[in-house]
Amino acid sequence: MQALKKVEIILGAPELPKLQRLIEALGHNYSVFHHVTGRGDRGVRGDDDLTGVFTNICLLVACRAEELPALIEKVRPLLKKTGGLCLVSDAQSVLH
Amino acid sequence: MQALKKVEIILGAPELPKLQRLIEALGHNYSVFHHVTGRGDRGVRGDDDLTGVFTNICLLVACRAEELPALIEKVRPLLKKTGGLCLVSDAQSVLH
Amino acid sequence: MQALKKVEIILGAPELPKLQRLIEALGHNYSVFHHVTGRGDRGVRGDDDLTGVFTNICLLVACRAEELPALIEKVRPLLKKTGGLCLVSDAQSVLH
Amino acid sequence: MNTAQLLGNFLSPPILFFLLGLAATLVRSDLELPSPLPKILSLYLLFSIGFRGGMELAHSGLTTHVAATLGVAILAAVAVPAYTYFILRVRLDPANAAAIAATYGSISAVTFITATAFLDANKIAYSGHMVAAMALMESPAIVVGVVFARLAAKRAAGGAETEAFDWGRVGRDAFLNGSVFLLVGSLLVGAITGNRPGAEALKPFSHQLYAGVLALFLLDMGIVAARRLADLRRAGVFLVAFAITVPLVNAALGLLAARLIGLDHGDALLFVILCASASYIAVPAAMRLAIPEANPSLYVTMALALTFPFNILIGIPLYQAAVTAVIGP
Amino acid sequence: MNTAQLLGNFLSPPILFFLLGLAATLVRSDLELPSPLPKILSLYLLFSIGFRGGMELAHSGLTTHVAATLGVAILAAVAVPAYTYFILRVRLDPANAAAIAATYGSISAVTFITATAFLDANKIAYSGHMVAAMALMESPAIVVGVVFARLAAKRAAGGAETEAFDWGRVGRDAFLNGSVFLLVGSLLVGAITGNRPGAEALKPFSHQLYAGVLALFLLDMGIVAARRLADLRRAGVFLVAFAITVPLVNAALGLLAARLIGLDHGDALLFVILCASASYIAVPAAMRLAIPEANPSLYVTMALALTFPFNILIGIPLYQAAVTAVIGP
Amino acid sequence: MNTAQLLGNFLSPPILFFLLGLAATLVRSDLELPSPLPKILSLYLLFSIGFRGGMELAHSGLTTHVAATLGVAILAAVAVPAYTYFILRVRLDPANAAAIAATYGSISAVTFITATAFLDANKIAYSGHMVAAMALMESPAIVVGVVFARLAAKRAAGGAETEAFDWGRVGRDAFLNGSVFLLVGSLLVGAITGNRPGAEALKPFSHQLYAGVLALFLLDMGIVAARRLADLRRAGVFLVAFAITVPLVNAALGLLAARLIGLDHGDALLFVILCASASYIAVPAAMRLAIPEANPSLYVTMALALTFPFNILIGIPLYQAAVTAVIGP
Ligand SMILES: Nc1ncnc2c1ncn2[C@@H]1O[C@H](COP(=O)(O)O)[C@@H](O)[C@H]1O
Ligand SMILES: Nc1ncnc2c1ncn2[C@@H]1O[C@H](COP(=O)(O)O)[C@@H](O)[C@H]1O
Ligand SMILES: Nc1ncnc2c1ncn2[C@@H]1O[C@H](COP(=O)(O)O)[C@@H](O)[C@H]1O
Ligand code: NA
Ligand code: NA
Ligand code: NA
Repeated sequence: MQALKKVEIILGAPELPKLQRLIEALGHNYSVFHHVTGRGDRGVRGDDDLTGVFTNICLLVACRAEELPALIEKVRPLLKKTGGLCLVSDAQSVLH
Repeated sequence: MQALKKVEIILGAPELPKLQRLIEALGHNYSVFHHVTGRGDRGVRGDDDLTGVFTNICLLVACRAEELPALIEKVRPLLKKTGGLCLVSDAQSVLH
Repeated sequence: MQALKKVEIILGAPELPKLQRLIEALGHNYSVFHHVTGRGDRGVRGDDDLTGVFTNICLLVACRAEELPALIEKVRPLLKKTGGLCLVSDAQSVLH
Repeated sequence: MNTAQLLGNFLSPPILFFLLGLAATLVRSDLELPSPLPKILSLYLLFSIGFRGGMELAHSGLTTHVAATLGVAILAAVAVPAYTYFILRVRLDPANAAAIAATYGSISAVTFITATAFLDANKIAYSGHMVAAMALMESPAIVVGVVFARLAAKRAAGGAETEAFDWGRVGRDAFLNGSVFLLVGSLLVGAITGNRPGAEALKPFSHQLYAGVLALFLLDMGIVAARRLADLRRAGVFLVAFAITVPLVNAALGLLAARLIGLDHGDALLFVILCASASYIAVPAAMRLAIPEANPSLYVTMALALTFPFNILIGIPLYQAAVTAVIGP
Repeated sequence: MNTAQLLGNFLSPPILFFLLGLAATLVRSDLELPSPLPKILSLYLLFSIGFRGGMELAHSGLTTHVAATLGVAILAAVAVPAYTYFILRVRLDPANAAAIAATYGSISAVTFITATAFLDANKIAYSGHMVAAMALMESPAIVVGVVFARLAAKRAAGGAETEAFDWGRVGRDAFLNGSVFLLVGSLLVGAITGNRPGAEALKPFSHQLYAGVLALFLLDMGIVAARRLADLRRAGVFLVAFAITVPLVNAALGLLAARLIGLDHGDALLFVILCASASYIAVPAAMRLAIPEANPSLYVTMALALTFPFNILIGIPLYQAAVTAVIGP
Repeated sequence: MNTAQLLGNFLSPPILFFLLGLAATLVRSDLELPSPLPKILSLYLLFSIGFRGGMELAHSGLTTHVAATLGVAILAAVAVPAYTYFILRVRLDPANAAAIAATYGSISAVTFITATAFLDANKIAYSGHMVAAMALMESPAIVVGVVFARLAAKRAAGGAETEAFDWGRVGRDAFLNGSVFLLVGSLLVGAITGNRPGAEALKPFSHQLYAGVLALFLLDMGIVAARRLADLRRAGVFLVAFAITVPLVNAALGLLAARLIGLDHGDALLFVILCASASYIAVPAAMRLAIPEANPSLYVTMALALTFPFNILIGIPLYQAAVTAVIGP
């Protein structure tokens, strides 16, 4: 098992392409959970899904601790601009 | 970065409105992952989705440690009544 | 509250039945998040969903620490064969 | 009922798609309708049957005959859960007995629609107000079931008032339940607009697609019903017998009532099938909230994996033979 | 407009399904169309209206009359956001003023489709090129809104160039936005293939189902609009008044323009409804990206919970009465 | 093939919607069909083509001519993956060679349906049993591919028996694969009920909507194919050439076989298109499980981004010209 940082980023669905590009540029793999609704400081999201632009996604990146600062530096402006949540926690990855 | 508690609550989908009301009353923000299936002590859920009432949702709240007890106190009766899972773990939130 | 290990397994959707059988055989409960897309060493998954076979699922098991090794031993061959990610972290479960 | 009738029912597209779905699960094909397609199809069916029935109603109007039919329908929807509850209590705790009683007291819209497709294929007429009867039979059993469960809980608590109970919510779950609401609402829209320009424009969607959508939905029902078969072991002999016998008894009672109020062949068959059918959509949606202690792998499985296949495979031609004998062709 | 006309509009299936949706939320039924069904229905409606309009266009061809109509349409789509922005700035910050101005400068395809269903039910003719007019009116207001927002941001930054702004992206969001692209694309396909074999085969799907799909979509619109009603308090009196008054003003201006270029009754009504309607699909999708500072619970709520119901419930018959008075039956 | 024919194909709604989808991705519009709509549309198409073909079959019956066609179809479905495997081995490892061979040995139902829409638009007759031929050509190539991959793995392991291999599962993946099962099942239901009352009722759903659904599905195929274009660089010149040349060779072989067994113009064209087409639904679903080592961004991309567009844009009119030359109009 390898110690990793688990980064979970919740953002508006229209931001996903930008976020993906940014994370791919850093060379990370990732997973995306779709159709996440929620309530934040900017109101309720996803209650009415006429267009899909008002739902969130949750993107998960497992990366090494030393890669974390660069990732966060990239994600922060996006969060600042459109709102969202970014949680970091510790995890062990099963090697295979 | 700010240290937070990450609370994940898995419950039957029909319970969601009640859970939302309860969490909004405490003033928390949250995110909801939809269409979660599963197996628990009360059997398999979501294998056959004729109505949607037999799938679960997963609701995520990131809150401060001191807010945790009040949240758990509110959620526990719901879990007791209809089953489900509530996991609490540590996380750091990226400030923005 | 009870200390548990939280195991998250991201795998290709067609592997789900096999994974479920394996986890049920060990007697664990679990939850499944569907329609997870992602990028890994084996390329991008879920970008084009004509069949659903190229999306991932994320299966979550909360189990006791002593049950972890057996679970990992079972999951590892599947990960080796078809790729994926298995993260383990610490959590507290709310008793009810 | 002779073999030709039975075969004639078997060899219709809806039934064959149901069997195809059963087969898919049994041979372990990975065929499945992706979520939320099943729910979309069932919403469509409720919309379609409601709107079509409403339009028919607009053409025929409300007569005393119609009123009598609706009255008897409500009566049946109250009586069936009441008598079955006591039978079920012989073996089960109050929560499960109440949930199963509600399941069999209410109706299955898809069974009803399958029966109308059967009548259509055999060119037998039936009335639009039978849809209204169906709509009225969905909810009462839910209320009856919850009342029984509450009374038992109170008695168990020694007469002391248990945790405050939200009757408003029970009413909402019974009468404002998504599927009940859509059915009744579509019926009303159809009834109001049936004789006006504008309703015709919906027909290609509401009238012409329903047989095809029904076939696809039954494919999914077959897949799901077969998955549930494994749960039948848990249900036990008593409940398996219940799931076949009670529909037959209810069908007989329904036929008697149909005879008494003078229903025609087509309407009588539909009324019989309503009495015989058990709910696996509206009632579970309500029970999940109102009686969470009850075990869905009992009440859903019985309705879905036993009573539903029995009714559409054997019930419809059997009941038709009985209707022919008692009421005439 | 007399009561019969108003009632005639109310008693049509699309409107009644909208009211049914409103009722569902207000009585707290749990009825809802599961995601992504609403999006699927709206994609279908854009495809259908585009393709049908394109086929009509293929039959009628491009005349100077058509060109005049399209020119006036573009003019309206630029003028409306421009004048409303300044009204809105009286009370609002630039970002919100720009987003709301764009919302009212653009159009609502569903309002337009509801109006065509109204014309169909009343057997009033209208031209295929009105769909082209609609398509042309979707995007300009988005660009206008973003320009205003940018100018204000620049002024706030003291004329200093703020963070580099991606105008290509604004254009993409305005003109290549999923819903605009599908509408325009379907229109082109319809226009190209309208006179060729092969297009006929699509008609059962593209032409015959649309009234039914519209009814289901309006059911969902009702549910969603009623959910948004609570947000109206936050909007305040000024914006509530705006959401009713501005459509009326735009309708009047549209009617004048229709008169000037000599539109027929049907086309005039459609042009008026385009001017009066506000976007809650294409514009929010673009604003969310281009002006993220603007608050969707203002601009979406106004368009969805006020202007949309007002237009389809009262607006259509009201505008028709005005069209009859000014242009003739 | 002259320019008029090519243009006639290009200017049909299905092809134009495919091009619209390509364009959407290339201009970076955010248009997309939300998951699981593409899967729903493809399930519908399999259901529709199966059921319609089955009904045709019920009317025409099983003759020796039909049997000969089906026999040749199976032969082709075994021979093509066998010969292509050896060509592919020149450059590729066994797993990828086997997966690509299976891809080109199997067929694409959507290409077939597009060809039937082309025939319908040009009022050229074809037989229901061609659908049965298609159904029979889906699975054999999967088995052949897996056999080759297994033999190679065994040889690599020095003849020693590698990990126990579940042949039952391969059979299930090949023959009970969701899409194969639905196609065959619908074919059977159509064949059984084609001459009975009840099947007619499905026609508005099964027969009349398919052209429209196909258009929408091709829109999505265009979006997806264009996204895959970037992967072509990874595929390399050899595979790109393979993805165009092999279909042409297979088409020629298919045309020869069609001539030998005396197929009519319409049936011959369909048989040729079956031989020329490559699977991107059934085979990937099976390969993902049976040969997980193979790289989907090779086999899916080749079938989806090269062979599919080639076949529907240029192949259909080209093959038709060849059929006219060899078999007559
Ligand atoms: N404390 C929180 N816990 C969980 N999810 C959150 C939290 N705060 C924000 N979110 C999610 O992030 C989205 C945007 O938040 P905001 O930018 O605060 O409006 C919300 O719609 C939620 O889905
Ligand atoms: N140990 C567990 N790990 C993950 N999910 C669980 C676990 N236990 C229960 N769940 C989830 O909670 C739901 C209800 O559980 P239960 O009340 O035990 O039937 C299940 O359907 C699962 O989705
Ligand atoms: N570092 C990571 N972080 C998050 N998800 C990952 C990561 N690596 C792999 N995945 C997920 O696991 C799937 C399979 O990965 P792979 O086997 O590396 O192709 C990917 O499609 C992702 O969904
Ligand atoms: Na009943
Ligand atoms: Na407007
Ligand atoms: Na082939």
